[in-house]
Amino acid sequence: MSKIIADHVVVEVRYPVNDSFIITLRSPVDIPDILPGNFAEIQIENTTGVFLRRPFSILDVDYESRMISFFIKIIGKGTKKLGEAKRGDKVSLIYPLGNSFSLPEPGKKVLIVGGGSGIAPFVLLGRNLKSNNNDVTFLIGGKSKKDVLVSSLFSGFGKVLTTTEDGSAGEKGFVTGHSLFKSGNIHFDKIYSCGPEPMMKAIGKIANRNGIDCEVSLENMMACGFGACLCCVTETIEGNKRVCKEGPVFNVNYLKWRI
Amino acid sequence: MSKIIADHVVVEVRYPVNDSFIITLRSPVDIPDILPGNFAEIQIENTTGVFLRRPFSILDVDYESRMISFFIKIIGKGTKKLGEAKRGDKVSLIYPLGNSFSLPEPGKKVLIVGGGSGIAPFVLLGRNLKSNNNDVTFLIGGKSKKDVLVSSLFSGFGKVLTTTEDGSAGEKGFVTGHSLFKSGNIHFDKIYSCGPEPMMKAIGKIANRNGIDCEVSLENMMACGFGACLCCVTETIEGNKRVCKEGPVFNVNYLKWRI
Amino acid sequence: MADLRVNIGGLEFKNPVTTASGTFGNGEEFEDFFDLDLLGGMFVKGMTLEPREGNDYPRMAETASGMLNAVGLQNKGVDHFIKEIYPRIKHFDTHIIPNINGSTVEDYIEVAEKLNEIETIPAIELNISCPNVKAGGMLFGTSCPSAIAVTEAVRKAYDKVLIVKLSPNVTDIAEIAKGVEGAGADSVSLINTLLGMAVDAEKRKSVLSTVTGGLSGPAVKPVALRMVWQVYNAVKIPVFGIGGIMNATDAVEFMLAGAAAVQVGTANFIDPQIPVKIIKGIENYLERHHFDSVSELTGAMEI
Amino acid sequence: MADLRVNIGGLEFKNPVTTASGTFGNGEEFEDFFDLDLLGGMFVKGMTLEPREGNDYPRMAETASGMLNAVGLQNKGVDHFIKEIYPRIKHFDTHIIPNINGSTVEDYIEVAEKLNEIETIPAIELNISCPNVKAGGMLFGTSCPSAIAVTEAVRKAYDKVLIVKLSPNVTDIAEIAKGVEGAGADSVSLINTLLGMAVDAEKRKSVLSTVTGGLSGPAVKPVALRMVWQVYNAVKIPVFGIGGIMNATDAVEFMLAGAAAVQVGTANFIDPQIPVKIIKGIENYLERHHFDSVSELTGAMEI
Ligand SMILES: Cc1cc2nc3c(=O)[nH]c(=O)nc-3n(C[C@H](O)[C@H](O)[C@H](O)COP(=O)(O)OP(=O)(O)OC[C@H]3O[C@@H](n4cnc5c(N)ncnc54)[C@H](O)[C@@H]3O)c2cc1C
Ligand SMILES: Cc1cc2nc3c(=O)[nH]c(=O)nc-3n(C[C@H](O)[C@H](O)[C@H](O)COP(=O)(O)OP(=O)(O)OC[C@H]3O[C@@H](n4cnc5c(N)ncnc54)[C@H](O)[C@@H]3O)c2cc1C
Ligand SMILES: Cc1cc2nc3c(=O)[nH]c(=O)nc-3n(C[C@H](O)[C@H](O)[C@H](O)COP(=O)(O)O)c2cc1C
Ligand SMILES: Cc1cc2nc3c(=O)[nH]c(=O)nc-3n(C[C@H](O)[C@H](O)[C@H](O)COP(=O)(O)O)c2cc1C
Ligand code: FES
Ligand code: FES
Repeated sequence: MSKIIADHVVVEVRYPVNDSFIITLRSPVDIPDILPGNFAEIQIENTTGVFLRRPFSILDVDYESRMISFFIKIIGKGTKKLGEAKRGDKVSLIYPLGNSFSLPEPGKKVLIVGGGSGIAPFVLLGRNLKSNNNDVTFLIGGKSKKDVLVSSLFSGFGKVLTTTEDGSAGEKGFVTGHSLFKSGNIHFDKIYSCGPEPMMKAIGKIANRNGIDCEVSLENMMACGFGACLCCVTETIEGNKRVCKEGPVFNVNYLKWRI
Repeated sequence: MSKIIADHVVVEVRYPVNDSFIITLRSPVDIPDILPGNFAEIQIENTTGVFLRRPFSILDVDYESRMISFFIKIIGKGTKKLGEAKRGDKVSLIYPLGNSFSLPEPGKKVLIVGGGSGIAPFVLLGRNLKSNNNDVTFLIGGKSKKDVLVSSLFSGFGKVLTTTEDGSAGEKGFVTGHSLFKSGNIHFDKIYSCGPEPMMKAIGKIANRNGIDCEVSLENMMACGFGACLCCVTETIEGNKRVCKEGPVFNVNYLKWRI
Repeated sequence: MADLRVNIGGLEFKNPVTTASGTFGNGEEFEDFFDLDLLGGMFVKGMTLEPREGNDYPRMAETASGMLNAVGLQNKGVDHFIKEIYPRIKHFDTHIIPNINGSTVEDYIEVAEKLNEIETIPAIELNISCPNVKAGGMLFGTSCPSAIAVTEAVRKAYDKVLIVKLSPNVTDIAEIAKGVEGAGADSVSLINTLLGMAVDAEKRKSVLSTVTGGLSGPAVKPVALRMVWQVYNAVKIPVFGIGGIMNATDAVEFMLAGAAAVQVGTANFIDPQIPVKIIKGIENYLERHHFDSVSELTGAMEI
Repeated sequence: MADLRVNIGGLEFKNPVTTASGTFGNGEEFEDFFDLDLLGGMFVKGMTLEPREGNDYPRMAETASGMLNAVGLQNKGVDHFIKEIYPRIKHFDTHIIPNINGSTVEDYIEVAEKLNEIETIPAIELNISCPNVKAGGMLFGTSCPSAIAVTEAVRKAYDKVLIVKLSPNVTDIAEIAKGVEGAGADSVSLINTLLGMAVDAEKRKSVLSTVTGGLSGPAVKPVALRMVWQVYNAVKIPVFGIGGIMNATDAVEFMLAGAAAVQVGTANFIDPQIPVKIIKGIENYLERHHFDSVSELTGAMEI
C-alpha cells in the first residue's frame, strides 16, 4: 500500500447539523484505493493545545476529481479549528491508514449499526456492500432528531432505521433497544458497528448471542496513526495490537472484551 | 494611569509596503489618553511558537471612534500571523504601557530620527510637537525606497528627509551620514530616535557631541510588558531599569551606553 | 456556593488561588487589572538580605509553550521591602507572602528574622530552588542534607507559617520534601523552574546572558503534576501546586493530583486578570461536580 | 557541498540525523514515506531479553507542545528481533542500532551478547532511562553507581560501539555521563523522556494507565539543550542530542550546544518525512554559514 502525505486544498466545509461538518479536500496527486474503514491523520496547525495529528475515518472519495471527504464531530480544540477551515486553505493529510471491514459473500444480509461520528466509514462500506449485492440495513442512533439527520447519507445503499434517545425521530431509546433486536429472530449474516464503545460492546453481545459475525471499528487515542509509536493498542486474544495498524477494524471475538 | 485589557475588533489591515502593515482596531471601551512612546501588548493566539504577548508602539489613536492603530514590520511568526488578521477578528490588547517622550518648550527645534519599525511612535510625537509649536524635522532611514515610503505619514507635522542604503530614495547611506549632520553645525534643541540599536547609539553620540538633549525608545525582549517580570531591563546609571515600565523612552545619558 | 477556603499550616486562605513569586512583582502592577483583595494570597518577588542587580540582559527567551528566565533575584533587599514596599501594599486584604533567598544559611536566617517581626505577614516562602543565581539558590534545594539544614535553621528563626519551595531539578523530589517536612516546614510549594537553555542558531550564541535559565509555563505542567503527586503521597503537610497553570482546569488538575492550593505564575504575563478567572472557574467546577468544599479536590484523583 | 559525515566512537555516520528509539518502529512503517537509506542511522524500538506486552491502554496523553507516553517497552524480545525483524530491515543502507533494556544487569548482558554476534549491527544503545517500566529501566540511569555498573558489565559483553542513553530525571546528568564514560561508553545519548503526568479533570482520573509517563516533544527542548551542553562540557566522548527536535534549526541548536549528532523522535509522528527535511535543512545552514563540515558545529556556541 502506498501512502500519501501531502497538503490538500479545502474545497468545502458544510454543516449538515450544528456540531458536525463534512469537509471536502482536493489531493494534489492521484488518490490510491481507499477501503471502507481506512482513515487519515489530519494535521491541524496553529491551534493552541493541539500538537499531534488527528485521526478521522474517510467518509468518501472521488478518484476522478481527486476529492476526499470526512464527517467530523466537533468535540475539542482540533475539530473546532478544522471546522473553521475556509475554501482554499491547505491541510496536510496522511492516508490511507489502517485495515478495513471485510465483505461477506454476495447476497448475504448485513446490519450496520452506528452512532455519533462513528458513522463515517459506512458510506464507503455501504457502497461496497451494495456493489457486492448484499442486502444492507443501517441502524443509526443519536440523542435527538438532528443527530440522525445524517442517516440520509446511507439511503442509497439500503434500508435506514433510526433510534433517538428523546424519541424525536425513529424509535425511542438506544440502538440496542431497537425492535429489530426484540423480535427474537435476527436474520443477519454479519453485523458492522462503529461508535461509542459501550454501544459497540452491546452490539457485539447481541451478535455473539445470535451467532452472527461482527466487526467493530475502534477509536483509540493515537500519537502517530501509522504503527510507529505503539500508543494505540487494544488487548486481543493474541496480545496487544495496534489499533492504527492491525485495526481499527476488529472482529469482536478477536478482542478481549468482556461482553 | 488606568489600563485597558480587552478584545479589540480588527477594522482594517493594510500593507503600505510589502513587509509591514498598519492594523487598525476598535476598542470596546473609551480609550484613555495615549502619550507618544506608549505601547501595547498584543496577544497573538493559535500560533505555533508564539506563547507570550508581543509589544508594539501605538501608531495612532482616534478617541472619538475608539480606534487604535499600529505599524508593524513582519519579522517572525507572531507578526506574520497578526498581519493575516481579517476585518472582524478579535485581538486582545493591553495598553497604554510604558512612559513617553518628553516635549520640549514651545518653539524649540527638534529632530526625529527613525528607521525600520522604529518610526511607529513618531506620528503621535509629531502631532504633539506640532501642537506644541515646535519646528520638527523627520529623518527616516531604510534599506531602499520602499522602506522609507511610510515617511509620508509624517509630512503633516514637519519637514521629512530620508536616506536609503542603496540610494533609491533620499540621500544614499545611513541616517547618521545625512548631510544634516555633516554641516558641522546642527541647530536642534532636542533629538528623538527609535530604531535599530546601532542607529540609536550613533545618533546618541552625535547628540552628545553637539550637546543636544536626546531621547531614545528601546525595544528589549519583554515577557509581560507591564513591570511584573523584570526580564526587559537595561543598564542605567541608577542600575537595571525595566524598559517596559521606566522606559521604553530613556535619555541617552541615563543609559549606560558606551557611546 | 462551595466553600473555597483552604488551610495551610493553620493559616486560612480565602481561596486556593495565589500568585507565584517573581511573576507578580509586588502586586502593584496588577492593581490596574483587578482587585487584589480577591486573591487567596500573593507570593511577592524573591528577596535577599542585600540588594541585588540580577543578571545581565538578555534575561528571557520564549520557548515552545513556555519561557526561560534568568532574572537572578534582582531586588532591593529585605530592608527596602519592609520599609518601602510593604507599607504600600499591606492594605490589600490577602496574605502577602515574601519569598526569601540567600547565598548562605546565615543570609536566609537574617531575612527570616527580619520578616518575623512584621506582625501582619503571616508566612514566608523559603526559596531553595532558584536556578538563576551563582551561589546558594538551587544548590540548597538539590541536595537533601542542605535542604534540611537551611529549613531547620530558618524554622528556628521564624515563628509563623514556613513554606519551602522545592526545586524540580532533582532525582527524587519526594525525598527532599520528606526531609524539609521533618525539618519543620509547614508546607512545600513546587515546582520552581526547570533548568533549561536556548540557543540562537543564526547568531550561534546562547540566548540568555547566563546561558541557562529557568523554564516555566504550560510546557512544564506534566512534570509539575507528577512531582506534586509524588510529594503529596510522601508527606503529610499541604502542597502548593505550581507550574504552567493557565486556567481553572489546570488548577483543578493540580488539586486532584494532591495540591491543597495553587500558585499561578507565567500565566499572569499573558493575562494579568487570570487569577480571578481561575477562582471563578474553580467555583464553577465545584458546582458542576457537586462539591461542598474546594479542599475535597485535594488528592481526589482516581488512578 | 559541506561534509555531513560524523564519527561516533570510530563509527562513521553518513550524516548526523538519526531517528530515536521507540519513535520509528523498526523503520518499516516509514518506508511508505521516504528512502531510509538517506538516514544517518536508525535507533530501533527498545528491546528486552524476553517478550513484553507493555503497559495497559491508555498509553498516551497530549500535552502543551508535547506528549506523554507509557508504552512500557512492548516488544517481542531480542531473539525475535534477530530472527524475524532484522533480516527484513538489514538491507537498508544505514546504521541500524538496537536500543537494549533490562530489569537486571544480567538481562542487559544477555541482550548485548546476542547482538554482539550480528556482524552488520555496528552499535547498540544501552537504555538506562526508560521511565515506563516497573523494574530496572530508569532506576539504572538515576544513580551514578548503578549506571556505571550496568555500563561496565555491558562493555565487557559487547565489542562494538556502545552508546549509553541517559535519563534527564536526575540532579546531575554530567556526573552520570562522566561515570558511564569512565565505564567504557563510546558515546552518550540524551535526553530520554522527562517523567510527567496528566490528569483528566472532568473524569477526576489520571489519563495514563500507569499514572506517570515520559514527556517528549518541543516542550522538553530547553531542558534537553541544557543537559547536552552540560554533558558536552563534562565528557570527551561524543553526544547524541535528543529532545523536541522538530526541524533543522532545532538540530543545529543541539549541535551548537555540543551534540555530535542528533536523534529525531516525536517529530516523526507528525511528519514522517521530517528526518530528510532536517538533513536538507542542515546542508542549507552549513552553506549559508560557510562551514565545510557539519562537525564544525559541535559545541560552536558562543556564550
Ligand atoms: C481511527 C479513528 C477514526 C476516527 N474517525 C472519526 C470520524 O470519522 N469523525 C469524527 O468526528 N471523529 C473520528 N475519530 C475521533 C477523532 O479523532 C477525535 O474526535 C479527535 O481527535 C478529537 O480532536 P480534538 O482536538 O477536537 O479533541 P481534543 O481537544 O483533543 O479532546 C477533547 C476530549 O476528547 C477526548 N478524545 C479525543 N480524541 C479521543 C479519542 N480518539 N478517543 C477517546 N477520547 C478522545 C480527549 O481526551 C478530550 O477529553 C476517529 C478516531 C480514530 C482513532
Ligand atoms: C516597546 C516596544 C515597542 C515596539 N514597537 C514596535 C512597533 O511599533 N512595530 C514593530 O513592527 N515592532 C515593534 N517592536 C518589536 C516587536 O515587538 C517585535 O518585532 C515582535 O515582538 C516580533 O514578534 P514575532 O513573533 O514576529 O517574532 P519572533 O518569531 O518572536 O522573533 C523573530 C526574531 O526576532 C527576534 N526578536 C523578536 N522580538 C525582539 C525584540 N523585541 N528585540 C530583539 N529581538 C527580537 C527574535 O529573537 C527572533 O530571532 C516593539 C518592541 C518593543 C519592546
Ligand atoms: C520571570 C520569573 C521570575 C521568577 N522569580 C522567582 C523568584 O524570585 N522566586 C521564586 O521562588 N520563584 C520565581 N519564579 C518561579 C515561579 O514562581 C514559578 O515557580 C515557576 O515560574 C513555575 O510556574 P509557572 O509555570 O506557572 O510560571 C520566577 C518565574 C519567572 C517566570
Ligand atoms: C512513544 C515513544 C516511545 C519511546 N520508546 C523508547 C524506547 O523504547 N527506548 C528509548 O530509549 N527511548 C524511547 N523513547 C524516547 C525517545 O527515544 C526520545 O528519547 C524522547 O522521545 C525525546 O525525544 P523527542 O522529544 O524528539 O521525542 C520513546 C519516546 C516515545 C515518544
Ligand atoms: S498510533 Fe502510533 S502505533 Fe498506533
Ligand atoms: S517585560 Fe516584564 S518587567 Fe518589563
